[in-house]
Amino acid sequence: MGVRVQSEDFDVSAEISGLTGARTDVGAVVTFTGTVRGSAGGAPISSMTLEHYPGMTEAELARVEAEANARWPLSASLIIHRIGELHPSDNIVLVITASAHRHAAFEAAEFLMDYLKSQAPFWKKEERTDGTSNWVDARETDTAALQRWQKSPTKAAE
Amino acid sequence: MGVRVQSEDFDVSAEISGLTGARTDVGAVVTFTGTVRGSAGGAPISSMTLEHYPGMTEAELARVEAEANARWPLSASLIIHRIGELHPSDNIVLVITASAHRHAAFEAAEFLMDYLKSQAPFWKKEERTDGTSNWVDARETDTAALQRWQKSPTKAAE
Amino acid sequence: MTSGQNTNTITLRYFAWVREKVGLAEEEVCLPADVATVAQLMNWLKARGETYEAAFAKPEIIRAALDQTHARADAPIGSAREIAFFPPVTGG
Amino acid sequence: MTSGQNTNTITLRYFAWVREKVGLAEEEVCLPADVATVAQLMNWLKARGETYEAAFAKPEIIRAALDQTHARADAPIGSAREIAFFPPVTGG
Repeated sequence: MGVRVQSEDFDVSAEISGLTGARTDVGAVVTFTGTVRGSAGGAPISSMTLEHYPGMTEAELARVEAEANARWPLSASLIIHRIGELHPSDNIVLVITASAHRHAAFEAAEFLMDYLKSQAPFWKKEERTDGTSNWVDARETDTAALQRWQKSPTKAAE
Repeated sequence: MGVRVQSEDFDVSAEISGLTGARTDVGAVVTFTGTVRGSAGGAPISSMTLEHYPGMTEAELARVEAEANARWPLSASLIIHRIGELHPSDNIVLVITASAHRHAAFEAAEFLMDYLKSQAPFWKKEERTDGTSNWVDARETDTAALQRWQKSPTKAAE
Repeated sequence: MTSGQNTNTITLRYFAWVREKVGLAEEEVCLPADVATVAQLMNWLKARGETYEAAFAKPEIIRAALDQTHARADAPIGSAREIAFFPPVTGG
Repeated sequence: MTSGQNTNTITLRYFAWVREKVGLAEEEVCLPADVATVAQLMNWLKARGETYEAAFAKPEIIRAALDQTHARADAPIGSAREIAFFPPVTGG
């Protein structure tokens, strides 16, 4: 289990190895990697800057990770989120979930991404190739994505 | 897109790079790695041997991959399945799906694993540390896992 | 292998414990005219000797493929050249 | 920072476009006694000058955190020492 906020890139294989090593109770490892796309709304992007709320970010990610571990029988999990200036095709976020069976690993990874997207205090600013820039609007679909996990009440803010 | 059946191990990061490279239309990459667990039914395993049906295996994997690409807007996908003698904690299978958005990537990866598990002609034999061995029984849950994808009729055998 | 046309010779392939019980991975057989479906072929094989009887004791748990495509027990063999028998798959 | 007890001095933090519009990342303010909820605090801030008015023009789209925990607009400030305002989050 772990949470990291960093400007450096990450390596998926190295993170899997670090997490599961030679453990023999793990049968399934799911990773999600989010990357910077080259355009937004049809306009080419030159860079993307990720701002966050130091302290609260780590606390929210740890809370979300603990919630996933309470809901699914995970052997291990990891969340890495990058901050600072990124460029198209750069990695933004990595989520890894490991479990004895695949459905738990898949569901927990999706849950972590859905919660992270709507709860973790990160903000993206897109810089376009024409020199303009704007803060990315939150997507309604990300809030909607949360609702399918609301079988049991959570403390999440609306 | 691609399908590989091989005895060699694979590296998740290298396969992601090979698949998505510096592409800027990809926003989400999901990987699933299946690994050999150290015990089965409480008995420790010394090795696992994977037999397959050359020719049919590749054809089935390609068919399943094409089906996933028809159902979801994937930028790229890859299936690698190992054969031969493997040991606890070794990798068995890798599925990678890349898409502009995360839900397509997650769903397609789960679909590929569910179909692969019940359609691709691989058979596992477990060798226990006490010298006995047995062919792994197919799990009912794997067949059940398929049914949620059966919104549209498929040609899959029962 | 043979250049003859309209021959009833087909290739049978066995995998996993079906292969182990039959004691062969592959063989060529000449198909009798009255064997038209996968199920009939399993019944015919079952009568070929002890190893076959052991392998096909419970035909309902054996899966088949016609020319490398999954086929049900009631599927007609038709013009298939290669028929495979195996347990339910356990990959992934 | 201060060793006084029962002080109404709290730290305000602003992020993303809220920070840009206010023109500050962080400040200490002395909270009036009649400001009891997050919504009341936003209203009070809005009246502090042009930059605040621009930042809090639409308080309903601004999110808040009390001591680094998400809080609704009607949440009481209580004994929170750090209150943050920011747009809906867009990480991941």
